Amino acid sequence: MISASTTYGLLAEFTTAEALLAAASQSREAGYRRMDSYSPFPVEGLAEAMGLTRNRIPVVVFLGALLGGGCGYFMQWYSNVIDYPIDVGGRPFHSWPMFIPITFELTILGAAFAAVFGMLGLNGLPRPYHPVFAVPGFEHATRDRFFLCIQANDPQFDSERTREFLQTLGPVKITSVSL
Amino acid sequence: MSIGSAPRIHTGRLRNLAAVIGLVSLVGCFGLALRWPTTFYPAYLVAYLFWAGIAIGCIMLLMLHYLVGGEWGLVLRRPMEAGAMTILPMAILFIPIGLGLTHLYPWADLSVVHANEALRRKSGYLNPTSFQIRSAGYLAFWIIAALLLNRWSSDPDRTDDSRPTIWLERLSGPGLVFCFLAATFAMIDWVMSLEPEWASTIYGVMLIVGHGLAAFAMMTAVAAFLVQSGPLRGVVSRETLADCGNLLLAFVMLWAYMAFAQFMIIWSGNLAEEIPWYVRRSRGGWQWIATTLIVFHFFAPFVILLFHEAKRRPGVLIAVAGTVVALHFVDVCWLTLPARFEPRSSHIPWDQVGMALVAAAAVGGVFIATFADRLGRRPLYPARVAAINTVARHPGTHGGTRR
Amino acid sequence: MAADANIGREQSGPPVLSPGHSFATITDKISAIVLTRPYQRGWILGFAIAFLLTNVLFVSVAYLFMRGVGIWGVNVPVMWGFAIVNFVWWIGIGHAGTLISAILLLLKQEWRTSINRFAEAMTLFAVACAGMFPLIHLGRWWLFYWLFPYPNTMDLWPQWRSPLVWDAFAVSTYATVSLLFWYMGLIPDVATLRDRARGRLGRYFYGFLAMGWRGSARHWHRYQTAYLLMAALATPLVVSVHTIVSWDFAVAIVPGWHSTIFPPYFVAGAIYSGFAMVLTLIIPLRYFYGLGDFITMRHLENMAKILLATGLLVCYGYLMEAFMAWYGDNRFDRFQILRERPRGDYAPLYWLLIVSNCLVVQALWFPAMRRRVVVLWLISLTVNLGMWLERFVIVVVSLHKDYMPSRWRMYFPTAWDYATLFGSVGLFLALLFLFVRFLPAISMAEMRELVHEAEPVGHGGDSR
Amino acid sequence: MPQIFHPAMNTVARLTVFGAAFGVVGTIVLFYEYSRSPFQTEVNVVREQPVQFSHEHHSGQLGIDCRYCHTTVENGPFANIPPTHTCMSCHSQIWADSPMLKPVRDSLASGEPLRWERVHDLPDFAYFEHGIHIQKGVGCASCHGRVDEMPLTWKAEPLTMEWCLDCHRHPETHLRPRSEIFNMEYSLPEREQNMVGKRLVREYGVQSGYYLTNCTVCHR
Repeated sequence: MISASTTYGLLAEFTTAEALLAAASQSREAGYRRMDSYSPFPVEGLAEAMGLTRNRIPVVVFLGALLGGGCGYFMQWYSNVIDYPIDVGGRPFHSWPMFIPITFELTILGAAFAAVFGMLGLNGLPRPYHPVFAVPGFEHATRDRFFLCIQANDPQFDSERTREFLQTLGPVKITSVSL
Repeated sequence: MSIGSAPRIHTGRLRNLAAVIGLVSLVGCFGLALRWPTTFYPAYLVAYLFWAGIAIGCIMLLMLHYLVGGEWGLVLRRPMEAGAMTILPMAILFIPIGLGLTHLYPWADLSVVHANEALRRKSGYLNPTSFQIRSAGYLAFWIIAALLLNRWSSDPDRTDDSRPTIWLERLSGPGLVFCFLAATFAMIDWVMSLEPEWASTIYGVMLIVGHGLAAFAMMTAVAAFLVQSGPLRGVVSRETLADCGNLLLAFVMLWAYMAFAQFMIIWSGNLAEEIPWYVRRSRGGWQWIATTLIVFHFFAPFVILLFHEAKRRPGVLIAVAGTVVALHFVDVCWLTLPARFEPRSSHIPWDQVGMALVAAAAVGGVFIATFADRLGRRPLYPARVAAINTVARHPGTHGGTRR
Repeated sequence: MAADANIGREQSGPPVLSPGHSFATITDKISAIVLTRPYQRGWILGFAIAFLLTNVLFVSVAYLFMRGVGIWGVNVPVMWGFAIVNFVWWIGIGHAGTLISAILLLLKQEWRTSINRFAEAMTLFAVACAGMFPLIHLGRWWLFYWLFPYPNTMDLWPQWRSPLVWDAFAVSTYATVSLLFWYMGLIPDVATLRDRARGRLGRYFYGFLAMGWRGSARHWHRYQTAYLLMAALATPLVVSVHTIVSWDFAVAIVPGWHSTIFPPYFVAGAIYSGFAMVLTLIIPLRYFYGLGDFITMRHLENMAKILLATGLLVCYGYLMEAFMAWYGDNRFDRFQILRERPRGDYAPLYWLLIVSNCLVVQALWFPAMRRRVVVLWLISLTVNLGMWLERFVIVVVSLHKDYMPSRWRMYFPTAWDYATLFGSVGLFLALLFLFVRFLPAISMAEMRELVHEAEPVGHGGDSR
Repeated sequence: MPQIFHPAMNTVARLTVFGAAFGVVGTIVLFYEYSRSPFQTEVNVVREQPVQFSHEHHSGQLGIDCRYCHTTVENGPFANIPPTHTCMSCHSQIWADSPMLKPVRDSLASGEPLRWERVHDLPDFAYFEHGIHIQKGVGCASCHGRVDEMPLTWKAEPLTMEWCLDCHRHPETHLRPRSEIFNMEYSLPEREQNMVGKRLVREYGVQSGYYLTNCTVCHR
């Protein structure tokens, strides 16, 4: 009845975080890889249950901090020592103690930009349109319901068998998401 | 887990060894004091400040723990209590400083005071009698605090009476306020007045944070060692260790913050009555000590403790915390010894540093003997079942959670 | 909370969230403030008053731009009048939000959850008010961008050795990072509002803000790490900002300013005034919107304790300043701190400051006082006043008697000074009213997490 | 729940993000370019003058020395604009009836000076002494360009502070012997210029770049 080419996936709805957690880990054990879960708050261990262990955010933030701080110090050193040394109050041109505050601020700024925009970028946001939004009742994903979606592009996906499998996890209901 | 299962350790050998080393070094100190008093007394002051600072730091950290809570306090409580108790022998070891005032402080020399108008003005505050009365007061206050902290804390292990814990919390608020004030003025009297013409408003806080950092680092190292070597393995979770690591990081940053705040303001002001303090400490070899402090007292621990895994490994924690403690000794040397340093003489008084190490062995022997004795007397953590559950309960995944 | 025997006590104390709430009730109750009962009479009245005051600000700033800073009471030598007093006051208030959000998050203090959003918004608006003052205080305000490095035809760079330039960087970084942190926290919540809004306009508005957030586990995974890291970054940042503000004073060698305790003591003062402002605002908010379930006595009591702790630190700063003024060898410092402040031209203000910052707050030692909401509110107002006076004393009293008696001069604020100050309060309140109206004042996602953590059995009979 | 946004909004959103990033960079670049463009600096822009005077004709073709009209260039702080009398010393004889020169004759008759539009106008907060520059070996053409090739006068250089500093930092790259000051065609290959320049710096007692870039050199 539904073909894989017009289907995004199958969406199972649960009422508790524990049920979703169990469903996610069982799906992974059953061999499904391309899936996602949706919850109104971060459920502890859910990402791990889905097989997500890598998180590049810390590296991105570290690089952002390095870039911000490095540029900050270089900017002050270059402009005060190389480009236009001006004697102010007899202080050395390379007044390193006085370069620290701005270096520090720019380190934080660089890291914060990296954290927020890195998070958005890696998450593929902004993405105002997404197939799952069309599912009736999905608005509860930001209120009190928990969803597991097995995507149609999973090699193991088969609309009938996957539906049966999801049925065994005890969802409230299962909806097919069309592209 | 029951009350009886909280592990104990046998510290008798360590206690005896430390006591022997301490006593032998004390005899050596006695000889040095007779032979080279002017060189020796500042060196003894360094050693005394280092160890007494850790004792005072333990008292204040304990009170802080009763005020804000946190799992770190459960793990560190027994070591901190043992550390606090060392203030008793420290009070006795203060006697040499009281005897050697004239070798230490310019204001203790009447002829100097008469010649100096500024010193005459403050002679009501800076004179041997009031110095000794004040010092006795600080020490008495800390001793009472240490005794109460130990006494009330030991009870919950034996009884279900929760009143001592409430007393501890009631004590800690005002206790911390007065302890902070006492420590501030102790640092002003004992260290800042080595250069009596110089004053800095942040000085007390800066030194207290330094001592607190050293105390916290030493107790963290002890706890991490107990985890690594066995008694606390499996009881203290990785996350609790990481809490200690994070607090150590915070303390290191706080220390650097205080030191930099004072440096920045005095360096930029460059006033004749302020800047000599830094001039003395940045010439004739002392600048390398200062650089060492920046790199190993701040930068290296800071970077290592940023790493997620490093804070969770007892071995790394021991190394980092141990470095911090060792560098704290260097810091105390840097703060204290250049006080009479003539910038043009262009060398660090290595003989004095050597004497400081002997004195540190003497005071440290007594400190460690007391510490080991106290630590061996009681179970290694306050073994209320509910409490220990909170330490051991949290699984590793709990780490990065928003709560 | 951890001290072992405390666990028993914690249960008997007020909880961080009243019992009986589920994911749905929390979501509904909080989003209802925005979606279903937006324009209540109280809101309209409050916003109208705030808006009026905001217009006072607009008028006085417009007049300032026409006539210049001569309309204020500033003179030589008191060149930093109300503008800088207000700046430091506002930026100090702007510290509590980040402190609550970031530091308490790092310390794993659950009670922060229901107040952090509001406190962050307060931070943003306070920083906006603060940032305005140095800007309009510039004689030629239209050249403010000279503070930032850009490739100009003069080949000139900002003077990196000046704390005023550090300040420009610190305040703008702080504003940016607070905005990012606040917005990041808002994303899941505006997604909730998007899904619950009934009108088309609301859906679009919140839909744009939510950027397509759908609560995916992958997204949460990165989101949480990023949020925690933001907290870790914001904590030293918040300390650095007021430290740099303190350097604006302390790096100069003006007696009364050049004191090494300034950095930590300014930071403590900032947190002190910030928490006072949070209490001042959140007590009425809690009352009028019926948020007693989320902002419980536990929150108020904890904030009262922080108020007391930071208040004591501030007093320690005063004590050290006074002691070192006597102990140290700088006679100008001695004159300034030991004579001018307590016995000089502005002595009544100094003593009022001591009473409101040091004496009144001691009442919070007593649990009975901490639990009396009205008393707490009055104390918070007193502290707000006291911290404003503190900045006045530091700025004006230190400046008005220069080294040379020929340059001694009193400073009297004009009507325009007062208009700008009260106008900025209006702007702050107006922005807060708009925030409460259009955005969720309590983080729903985090509250759901709190409910989730309270639910499962096995937490030792935890009744939350 | 129905979709709120059209699928195309995903693309729009991404474009907006990129647009914002490029917008910020673009604004900075635009600002940079604008402040150095003739819109701002008036380089190569001819000013409307009361009389269409050609330096190309007078100086280039006829070979009149600069100092014939600008008498104070060598010693005064200000390179003067000649009074009407200077013009009339020739133009009472040649082109005496030219309609183009009517304003000059009117000026002489009424005693009201011609209101020339200054082409090189430094801001009042910049202190500039013309004579010292000539004395230390700065040629006319270095700042004013090939005036002898300008039919109508325009600015050859932007006269921005960074342009001033360029020479104040490295005077040796621009100095020439005093004998060549008024030589419009003078130029040396770079290596030779540096050699000669360094010698002249010593000979003429020119201060080092460090002192020449002190604020108070120009802003007194």
